[in-house]
Order: sequence, then C-alpha cells, then structure tokens
Amino acid sequence: MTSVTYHDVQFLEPAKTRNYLNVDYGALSWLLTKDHKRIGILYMVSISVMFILGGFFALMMRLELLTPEGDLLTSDTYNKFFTLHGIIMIFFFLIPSIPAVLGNFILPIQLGAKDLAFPRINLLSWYLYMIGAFTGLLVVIIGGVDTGWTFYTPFSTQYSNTHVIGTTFGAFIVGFSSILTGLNFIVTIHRMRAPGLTWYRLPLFVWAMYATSLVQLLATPILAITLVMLMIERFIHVGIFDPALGGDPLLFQHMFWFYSHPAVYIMILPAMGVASEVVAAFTRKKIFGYTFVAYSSLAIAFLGFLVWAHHMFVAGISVYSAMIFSFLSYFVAVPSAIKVFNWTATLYKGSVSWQTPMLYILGFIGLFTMGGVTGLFLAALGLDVHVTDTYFVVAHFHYIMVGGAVMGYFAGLHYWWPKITGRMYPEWWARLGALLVFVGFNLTFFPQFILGYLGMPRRYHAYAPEFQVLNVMSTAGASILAVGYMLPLVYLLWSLRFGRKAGTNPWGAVGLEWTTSSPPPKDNFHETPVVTWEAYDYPAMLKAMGETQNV
Amino acid sequence: MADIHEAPHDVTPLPTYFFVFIALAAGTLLTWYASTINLGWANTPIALFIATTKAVLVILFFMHVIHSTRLTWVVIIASFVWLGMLFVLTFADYLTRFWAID
Amino acid sequence: MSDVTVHADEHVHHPFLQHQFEDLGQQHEASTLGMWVFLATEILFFGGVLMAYWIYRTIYPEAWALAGEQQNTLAGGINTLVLITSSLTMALAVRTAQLGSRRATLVFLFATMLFGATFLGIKAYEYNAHWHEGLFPGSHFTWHENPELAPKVQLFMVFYWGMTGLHALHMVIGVGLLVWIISRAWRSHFGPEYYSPVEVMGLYWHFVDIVWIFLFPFLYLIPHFGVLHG
Amino acid sequence: MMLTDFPLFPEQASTVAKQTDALFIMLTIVCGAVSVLIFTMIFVLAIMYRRRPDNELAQEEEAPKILEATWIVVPFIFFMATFVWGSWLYFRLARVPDNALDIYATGKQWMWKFQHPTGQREIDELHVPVNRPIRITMASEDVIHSLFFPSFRVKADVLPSRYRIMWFQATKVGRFHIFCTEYCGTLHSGMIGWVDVMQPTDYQKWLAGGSEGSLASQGQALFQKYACNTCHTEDATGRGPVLLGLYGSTVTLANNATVVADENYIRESILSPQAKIVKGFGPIMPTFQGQVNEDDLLKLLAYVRSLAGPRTTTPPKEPKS
Ligand code: HEA
Ligand code: HEA
Ligand code: HEC
Ligand code: CUA
Ligand SMILES: [Cu+2]
Repeated sequence: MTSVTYHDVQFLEPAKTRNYLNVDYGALSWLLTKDHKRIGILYMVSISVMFILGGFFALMMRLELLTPEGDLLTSDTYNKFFTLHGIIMIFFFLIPSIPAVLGNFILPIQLGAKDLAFPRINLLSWYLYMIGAFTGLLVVIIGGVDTGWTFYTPFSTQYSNTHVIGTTFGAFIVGFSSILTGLNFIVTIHRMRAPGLTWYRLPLFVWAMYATSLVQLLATPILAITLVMLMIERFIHVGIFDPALGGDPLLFQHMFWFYSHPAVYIMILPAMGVASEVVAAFTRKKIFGYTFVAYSSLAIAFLGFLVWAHHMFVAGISVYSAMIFSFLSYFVAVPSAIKVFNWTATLYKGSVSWQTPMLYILGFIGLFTMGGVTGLFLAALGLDVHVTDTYFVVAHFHYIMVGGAVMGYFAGLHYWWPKITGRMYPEWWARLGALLVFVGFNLTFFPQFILGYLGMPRRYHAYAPEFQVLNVMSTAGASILAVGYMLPLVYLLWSLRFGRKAGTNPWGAVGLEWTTSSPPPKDNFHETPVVTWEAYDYPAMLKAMGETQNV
Repeated sequence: MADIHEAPHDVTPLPTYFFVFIALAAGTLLTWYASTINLGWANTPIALFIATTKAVLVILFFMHVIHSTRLTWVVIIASFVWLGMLFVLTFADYLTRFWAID
Repeated sequence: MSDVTVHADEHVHHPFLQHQFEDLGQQHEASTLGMWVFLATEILFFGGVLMAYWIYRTIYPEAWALAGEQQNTLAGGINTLVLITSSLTMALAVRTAQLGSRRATLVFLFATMLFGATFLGIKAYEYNAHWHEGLFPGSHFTWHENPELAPKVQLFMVFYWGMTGLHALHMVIGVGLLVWIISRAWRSHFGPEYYSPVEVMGLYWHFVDIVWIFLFPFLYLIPHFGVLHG
Repeated sequence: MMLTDFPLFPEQASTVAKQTDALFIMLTIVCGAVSVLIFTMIFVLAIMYRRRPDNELAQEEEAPKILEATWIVVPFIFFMATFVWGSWLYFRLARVPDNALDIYATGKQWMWKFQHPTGQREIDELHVPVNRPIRITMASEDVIHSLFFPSFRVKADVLPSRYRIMWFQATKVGRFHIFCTEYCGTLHSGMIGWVDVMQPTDYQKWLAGGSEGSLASQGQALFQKYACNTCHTEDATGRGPVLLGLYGSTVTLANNATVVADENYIRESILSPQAKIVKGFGPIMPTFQGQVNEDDLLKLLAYVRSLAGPRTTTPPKEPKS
C-alpha cells in the first residue's frame, strides 16, 4: 500500500507553487519526513490497510453467522477472527484514524503553525505504530489470538494457548504511539497558535482534538501498565490476576476498562470535531452554541473517566459501586446530548448543502444518537443484567463506532481530501457510497438489537436456530456495507490522477486551512497568518479571505 | 503570561537548593526511624506523609514549579487528580464488595 | 489563557532554533511543557501498578508483612540518599547551565551520572541477593516458611521486582540521556539563552527520583506496619 | 425458506422478566421517540434550508440560552429517572428471597454442572420447580463463565475465585435456554443447555429418581474422607472450632475483627485457612487448596450449611500455637 500512494502522489501534476508533495521525491523523503502532512498520509495508508483487514475478518464472521451451525469456520478460527477484528479495528484503525490522519494533517494548519511542536516525535509515533501493527500482523500470520479484544484474565494469562503475548505487546507499543500523538497535539495547541487565534476563536475540531489528547495521555498509561502485568503473568506464571495464585481477575477488568472506556471517547470525540467543522461548512453558519459544544468535549473527556465499571455490572463488583458507576454513566450522556441538539439547531436557517461530507455527517448525527441512547439502556443496572454480553451490546457499539466514528472519519476524509491532495473526488459516486453505507449499516446492525434482547450471546460461533432470520438480514447488510466502503477506496484513488483540481477553498468554508493553497506548501502558509475573526464567522472571514471559488 | 518570549532567567539561589536537599535527607532518615517504632495504624500515614512532602519539595524547587506557568501546575495537579479517580473508584468496589444488601 | 505567541524577530538565527518555532522562548516553553505532559503520563503509568499493589496489600496484609521483612531496608535507605544527592547535582547542573559556566555544568552532570550508576549498583546487589534467596517470582521461587502464603508472598515479589525494575529501567534511560547531554555540554551547546535540553533532562531525572521516594516506603517500610503481632 | 416464523421478543418466564421488560419498553419508547425526532429534524431542516441562490449565506441567529438549558435539564431528569429504575431492579436481583431453594452450579470449560440439595447432579440441564425462588450458588473451575437465562432476564458471571449467587423465580412451565455469556475459549458457544421448569409435583417425582444421597450427606462423607472431623468435632474437644451453627453467624477473628460466615468465608476457611484466623485458635489448619475440587467444595459447603444449631464458640482447653 505504501508504494501505491507514493506512486499515485508522484503522478500528480506539479502545482504552480511548490507544495508539500512535490518538494522532494523518493521513498526516503517519505519514510524520514518530519512534515506533519506527510506523516498524516503515512498514517492514512497504514490504517486503510488495517481497516480492510479488520473488515475482512468481519465479513468472514458474518458469513459464518449466516447459518446457526458452525459450519464455515471452526470455532477456534471464529474466536480468532472476532478477536483480531476487534483488536485491529480498535487499536490499529479507529483510535489512530481521525487523530493521526486528519488531526495530524489539519490541526497545525488550523492553528496557523508551521508544524507540530515535535516533528521528530511525530515521526517516531508513526514508527511505533508500524512496529505495533507489524507485531499484530505477525501474530495473525503465525496463528492468531483468541482472547477477545478485552483480554480477560485468567483466560488470557493461563488458559489460552494462542499468541497472547505478541498481541498485547503490539497493543502496548501502539499505545505509546497514541500517547505521543496526544502529547504533540496538547503542546502544539497551547504553544503554537497563530497571532490572534485565541481559545474562543479555535475551530471546534481543535477543541475536540484537545479533549481527545487529554484522554489519550491520561488513560493510555494505565492500559500500558496493565498489559505489562498481563504479559508478566503469562510469561512467568505468577498470579497477578489469576485467582489460583491469589490474584483477582476483577482487578484486571477494572484497570482494562479504566483505559478502554475513556478510549471510546478517543474514538468518538474526533468524529464529533469533524461533525462540527462539516456542519459549519455546509450550512455556512456559526455552530449554534459554540461554547457549549466546545466545553462539552472537555466535559466528555473528564466524565468519561468516571464510568468504567459499567462494563462490569454482572462481573461481581460491589452492588454499591455498581450504582455509583451507573449514576455517573448518565452524566456523560448530558454533554453528548448538548452536541447533538446544537448540531441539529445549526441547520435552522442555514444554507444547507447536501454534499458528500454533509451526507455522512447527517447520518452520523442520527446514528450516533441511536448508539448513544442504547448506551443508556446498558447503563441502567437491572436492564444491563439481561443485555450485557449479548448482541445488544454489539449493536450499541457498532452504531457508535461504525455509524458514528467511522462515518465521521469518512466525512472528514471527503471534506479535507481536496486540501490534502489538491483534487476533487467524483461527487456523484461519493454520494452513492454514502447512501450505501447508511443503508447497509442499518441493515447490518439494527437486527442485532433485537437479537440481543432475544438473548443471543456475543462471541458465539454457533447459535440457536430461532435467531437465524435476523442473522441473515445482518449478513446481507454487511455485504452492502462492504460495497459502500469499496467505492471510496476506488474513486478516491482514481481522483488522485483524474480528479478535477481543487482550488484553495472548494467548499467556501472558513478556517485557516482554507486560506492556504491546495495542497499546502511545505511550511503550510506562505506567510504567517494573523487571525482577526471569530470561529465560523462567515461574513468576516470571507471578507478577509477575499474571493473564493465555487461559492 | 508576558515573560514567555525571552528565555526565563529566574535562577534559583544556591541556598534554596541546599536547604531542600537537607530537608530531603532529613525526611529520609525520619521515615526510616519512624518505621522502626511501632505506632500501630499511624505508621503508614506517617510514611506516606513524609514521602509526599519530599515529593512536593522536589517538584516545587528542584523542578522549578514554584516559578512555572499556571499551565504546569494544572498538568501536575491533573495527573494526580486522575490517579486519585482511579484509586477512589476502584477502592469503592473493593471496600464495599461484601457489604450485605438490605 | 493568555499564552499566545507573538513574533519576536531577534534570536531567529540561533543554530538550535527549530524551524517550526518562532523564537527560542517559544521553543523552550514547548519543550518544558512537552516534558511535563510526558511526566503526567508517567505518573499514571507508575500509579496504575501502585494501585494494584495497594489492592493486594489490603487483601493480604500478612503475606505483605512477611515479604516486607525480606527487604534490605539499609540498602533501600542508602539508595534513597544517593538518589536525592543526584537530584541535587542535577539541579545544580541546570543552574550552572543557565548561568553559562560550561565546566561546572559538566562536573555536575558527571556527578549526577555517577550517583545514578551507584544507585543501579546497589540495586543490582539487592537483586542478586534476592535471586539467591529464591525470591525471584516464577518457577524457581522458594518459600518454605509458610506454604499457604507462598503465592501471596510471591505476588509481593512480583510487584517488588516489577516496580523497582521499571524504575531501574527509567534510571538506565536517564543515564543514557545524561551521556548525550554531557556530550552536548562538552561541545558548548548550552548557554544562558539555550539550555532547554538540560532543563528537560533535569525534569525527567527529578521525576525518577520522586518515584523512588515513594517506592522506598511502599516496598521496604510499609508492608509490615501494623500487621505483625497486633 | 421456511423461516417465516421467528420471535422478536423473548419469552417472559420469570417474576423479574416483566419488570425488566417494563424498563426496556419505557426506554425503547422514549429513546425511539428521541431518535426519530432527531432524524426528522435533521432531514426537515436540511431540506427546508437547502442551499438555493437566495440562500447562499446563512442567516445568523443568536443562540437563546433558554434552549440550551432545556436540552440539558430535560434529558437529565429523564436520565436520573432511568438510573433510579435500573438500580431498583438491580437491587431486587441482588436480594434473594428467604424461602429459596438452593442449587449449586459449577462452570468449567465447557459445561455447566448443577447439583440439587438432595444430591441429584446434572450436566447442561437444570430441573427446577415453577413459582418457587431458586437460589444458585456457583463457582468456576477454570476461567470466568457467565450463567444466562434469557427467558428469566438474569445472568451473573461465574468466577474461579469465589462464590457468586443469583436467583430467579420461574413463572412458566417449559424448557428455556441456558447460555454461557462470558467468553471462555474454544467451545464458548457450545456451553449451553436447557432449564426445565416443572410443576412442583413433577419436580418432586424427578428428584425421587436415583441420587447418591443428599448433597449434605455427601459432604459429610467428604468431611470424614478429608479428616476434617479429627479437628472439628461436635463438642468443643477438637483442635478446631465447632462448626455447628456456623453458617450465617458472626465470627470474631484473632485480630478482633468480625466477619459474617457466608459461602465465601467458608470457602476461604477451607482453601486458605490462614487468611482469617478464628479468635482463640492457632493457625494450624492445613490448606486444602489443590486437594478439594469445586464439586467437593460445594458438597462440603452444603454440609457445613446443614449443620444447624446454636453457635458455640468455646475455645479449646489448651490453645495450641
Ligand atoms: C466510540 C465508542 C463508544 C461510545 C461513544 C460509547 C458511549 C456510551 N456507552 Fe458504550 N460501548 C462501546 C463503545 C462506545 N460507547 C463499546 C466498544 C462497548 C463494548 C465493549 C466490549 O465489551 O467489547 C460498549 C459497552 C457499553 C456498556 C457495557 C455493556 C455491557 O457490556 O454490559 C455500557 C453500559 O453502561 C455502555 C454505555 C455507554 C453510554 C452511556 C455511552 C454514552 O457516552 C452515550 C451518550 C450519548 C447519547 C445518550 C446520545 C445523545 C443524546 C441525546 C440525543 C439526548 C437525548 C436523549 C434522551 C432524552 C433519551 N457502553
Ligand atoms: C472500529 C471498530 C469496528 C468497526 C469499524 C467494525 C466493523 C464491523 N463489524 Fe465489528 N466489532 C468491533 C469493532 C468494530 N467493528 C469490536 C470491538 C468487536 C468486539 C470484538 C470482541 O468481541 O472481542 C466487534 C465485533 C463484531 C461482531 C460480533 C462478533 C461476535 O461477538 O461473535 C460482528 C458480527 O456481526 C461484527 C461485525 C462487523 C461488521 C459487519 C463491520 C463492518 O462495518 C465492516 C465493513 C468494512 C469492510 C468490509 C472493510 C472495507 C471494505 C473494503 C475496502 C472493500 C474491499 C474488501 C473486501 C471485500 C473484504 N463486529
Ligand atoms: C489440623 C486440624 C484441622 C483440620 C484437619 C481441619 N481444620 Fe478447619 N479449622 C481448624 C482450626 C484450628 C480452625 C480455627 C482457626 C482458623 O480459622 O484457621 C479451623 C477453622 C475452620 C473453619 C472456620 C470456622 C469458624 O468458626 O469460623 C471452617 C469452616 C473449617 N475449619 C472447615 C474445615 C473443613 C471443611 C476441613 C476439612 C476439609 C477442615 N476444616 C479441616 C483446624 C482444622
Ligand atoms: Cu463458558 Cu463462555
Ligand atoms: Cu463504557
């Protein structure tokens, strides 16, 4: 994959001005680059490979689940597939997706900076990601791992005879990559804003990335140390989490979820940031309740740390602490609600354009709401007892992560594609893709809510026959979804060569990234910008920027 | 903060460093001494208190936080607050796990 | 927050000013903030294992007491003093770098490295003793005194080796970084207007010191408090 | 295909099922309405204000604060109501009715073993009487499993470290699914079974079928086999405390702390006796960790629980150390 993009990028006609793509050529100029834009592209290529791989495992699972009997795959293979699907999609795809690709590329430009604060660390974080990802791939090749993405002990430490250490090591390394990205963003946002760019003039994407970085920094170390303990336990057979040797398996769950619940906000907050950008750009309007939306990102980042044990309601924790965690879980829903309502209200009296990024985001808002409110079902203690570890949970998180976060990523990708590559993608195909994704998605995952309430457990390779019809629907949906995802892969690559040239500001949007040429020059701006307008202040900004194309 | 743009030149006076060092060494001896006498339940809090004091001294003076930007304070305090959340909520489970339900 | 950066045209051509920054002040602020943020993640990293330790101490006080008695308090105490001293010399190194005296900086950096190495030496001595006492967890762990508590004593030793091991790893990295800083100091890279690397190195070193300030009571002193005989 | 007939809602076959479903239906209605509202708003607004030549630039609107306040406060009140309802249900699930019938369960890769108080044992199949609370005491022999009765809306993880307790009261005669819902390895999806809810008379008949004696009596045999009775005699002459009336009583420990002697205390007393020493006794009881398997442990537990009578905590004449 790396070489494909490299070649495709070479085929770009050189722009009149020198830009970050044509300053120098050759594999080394990419592999040793310290330019945040090029690193963003390196990430884009890497996570795309991961997404296809994770999607492949998903499709194989869906095929297996077409019939109640476990006939296509053996149960061990199935177990490995959902484990790899979960690990790849979460650690190797979704967590780095928006931050490391779009954040890397766009954030410094939105701040009016020449680069991130620590370009070398940025490159290092990509290499760490690659080492982690290759470790993961190696595990796939030498036989896989079957613990589930949650690595619950003592199964993972004493009973599984697959490659647990290799996989956790991969996740551990990728964790550091994530930490370094967050560190870079925090410092950059604090220290490298352009003159005049005060906090309340920042685009909401920056606020969202700031909140995301906080979570990355404060949660990931706990995952790292937990995985270290897991590896030690498995390696020398001592009992940190193994009850046979005095350990408590619930301690592992506590520590794992102290990371992994906040991690779900690492996945959704950036998508929310994209949503704010796209809604503003395609309504040509200031986001309704800007400060509420900005602070709700921080509130989610903070409150998200206080709810982790809602994954453990039936695991044997104290009923009193379960109550505390349930109570707090409802608090995170408040800032999420604020965002949903404010985006919707922004449409009111807007100038709404139905272009592809907006289509994705309109879908995002609705599907995120559905995923979010089903989270409320799960956070209700007595009800969770019934639905936990069933397909209801699977549907809940796919609604948020696929319907929400992945849709957000695709929206951002389309929105900034002209800036990144200097080319437009074919609008008609892109809209078709968005539609297919929306339809296929709902067909895949809505039946799973019903399946879950009926009691179909997750991580089941074979299931009771009465669940078949809904499973068939789900599998059918997944095939549509796969086509929906295949389209962008094709037309985006196509556009690199044949796409119409994008001007500086194809959408007529505001924000510093739309004031520099597409693709941007190596140092992002021809001269340091000075910001004199509020965020999304269209009249002022358009005046300051002069003429725009396509308005 | 206005003074950001020149490299800050607030050089800590030597005596400060030495006083802090002496306090740290004294703390070490004290904590060792306190551990040799049996004070019942009080031993643990005493040891923790001394350790915390020492850490605060190092942070404030050796690491110059006392002259640092508000942001540095926020970073440090936040990391301890977050750690506190982990401790408090996890212990909330362990300490009440076997309470009766009535 | 008012920490917005503004153009400052002087300093622009300083050899160590990286291209993405406007001036050395901005660069200095960015690198110290970066180190602090990194240290915040370290606090949670060590804090996480500390919590696991604390949970098991609450559950198994007797085993903790027994295991705590196996620790060489004298060696731990001396090591605490050694590290504190190294922190002092590190702080002085930063100070002399700020003041621009290359010789003094080199001396203090060197002293810091020496104390660091001493610490590691004493630690190695303790490790060696534990190894021979059969107190390394795993297949050759031996504990006869009280067979029922053996797994829990071993659990303590897992934390002991794990936490001191992580700390020692940080020390080794610190010593490595010192070598690099010393080589830069040797080449007269630092002066009153550019000393961020020394300062940032200092932050790291002091942090590692603080970790030990907590590990010492946690692993050597606290375990047997208030449990044995009453 | 002949798959025209498939369920969309699970059978309600226990007393809590109705209450769980009530909460579920309430949430479905409210959350469904909110989702529909959001979708509708999005599409209506996006069409009404679509970009047209006369609408090239949006009209700016000042955000009324009252609107923000409304959509913070109203959902929040609803969230709190849901929280209270959910917690109420959870506590109901945690509080076992007094007259419950005791059943013991062991999970192991990959089967469920059930034992009835009268000694019947069954695998992946559980017979229970209808309309009577059933209390299941359970532990795992290896990894974490989770015992799930979808038609009763209850489940609980089964841990290798301690006893978990769950209960239900079936309201319908019939056969219902048992699933393992905590991933436990290769045959996780095969760790399934059926619960047979029977009329009490049928249950009695079923119980009458072959058994190796009641659980407690089997436990008593083990009590002799492992020589527990050499120390735990029925009068205060042994080296260990008398176990009569122990279950449910409050025990004073050597460090003067007190604990309630529940399932997990008895389990711990057998597996790691040194962890909590009874006041007045020495730490001489050997550990039985590794010698007694989960099944036997449950029998011993059943036996200790069966030792009714007033609690006598007389220390032995000459305390050994
Ligand atoms: C990006 C990912 C993401 C996000 C953002 C969330 C968000 C939320 N999640 Fe989810 N969750 C997961 C990913 C995510 N989750 C995953 C991966 C799992 C399974 C892990 C595993 O076991 O493998 C999981 C599991 C999970 C569980 C455990 C289930 C179980 O295993 O038993 C719970 C329980 O409380 C839960 C709750 C919530 C809640 C309350 C939110 C809230 O943040 C949602 C808040 C949002 C809204 C509520 C919508 C907007 C609000 C409105 C429009 C207001 C109006 C509404 C009303 C008035 C009703 N989630
Ligand atoms: C970001 C996270 C993410 C994403 C994007 C997805 C995407 C999908 N997931 Fe999954 N999923 C998880 C995270 C995610 N998932 C997690 C964490 C679990 C829990 C794991 C565990 O239990 O441990 C899980 C579990 C899970 C299960 C439950 C397994 C079980 O419990 O037994 C199922 C079943 O249907 C499923 C299905 C799907 C499907 C159909 C998609 C589709 O959206 C995927 C569509 C994408 C593609 C198909 C790739 C792109 C396609 C192309 C570019 C075209 C060319 C390629 C081909 C034709 C192959 N996922
Ligand atoms: C060598 C003598 C000895 C043997 C054999 C022995 N015990 Fe004990 N047991 C004791 C002593 C002494 C105590 C009290 C001190 C303690 O708590 O460890 C005790 C305590 C207990 C308790 C807690 C009693 C209380 O009052 O709280 C239980 C339950 C128990 N034993 C069960 C058993 C079972 C079951 C076995 C056999 C599998 C067994 N014991 C074998 C000596 C023994
Ligand atoms: Cu047992 Cu899953
Ligand atoms: Cu969660």
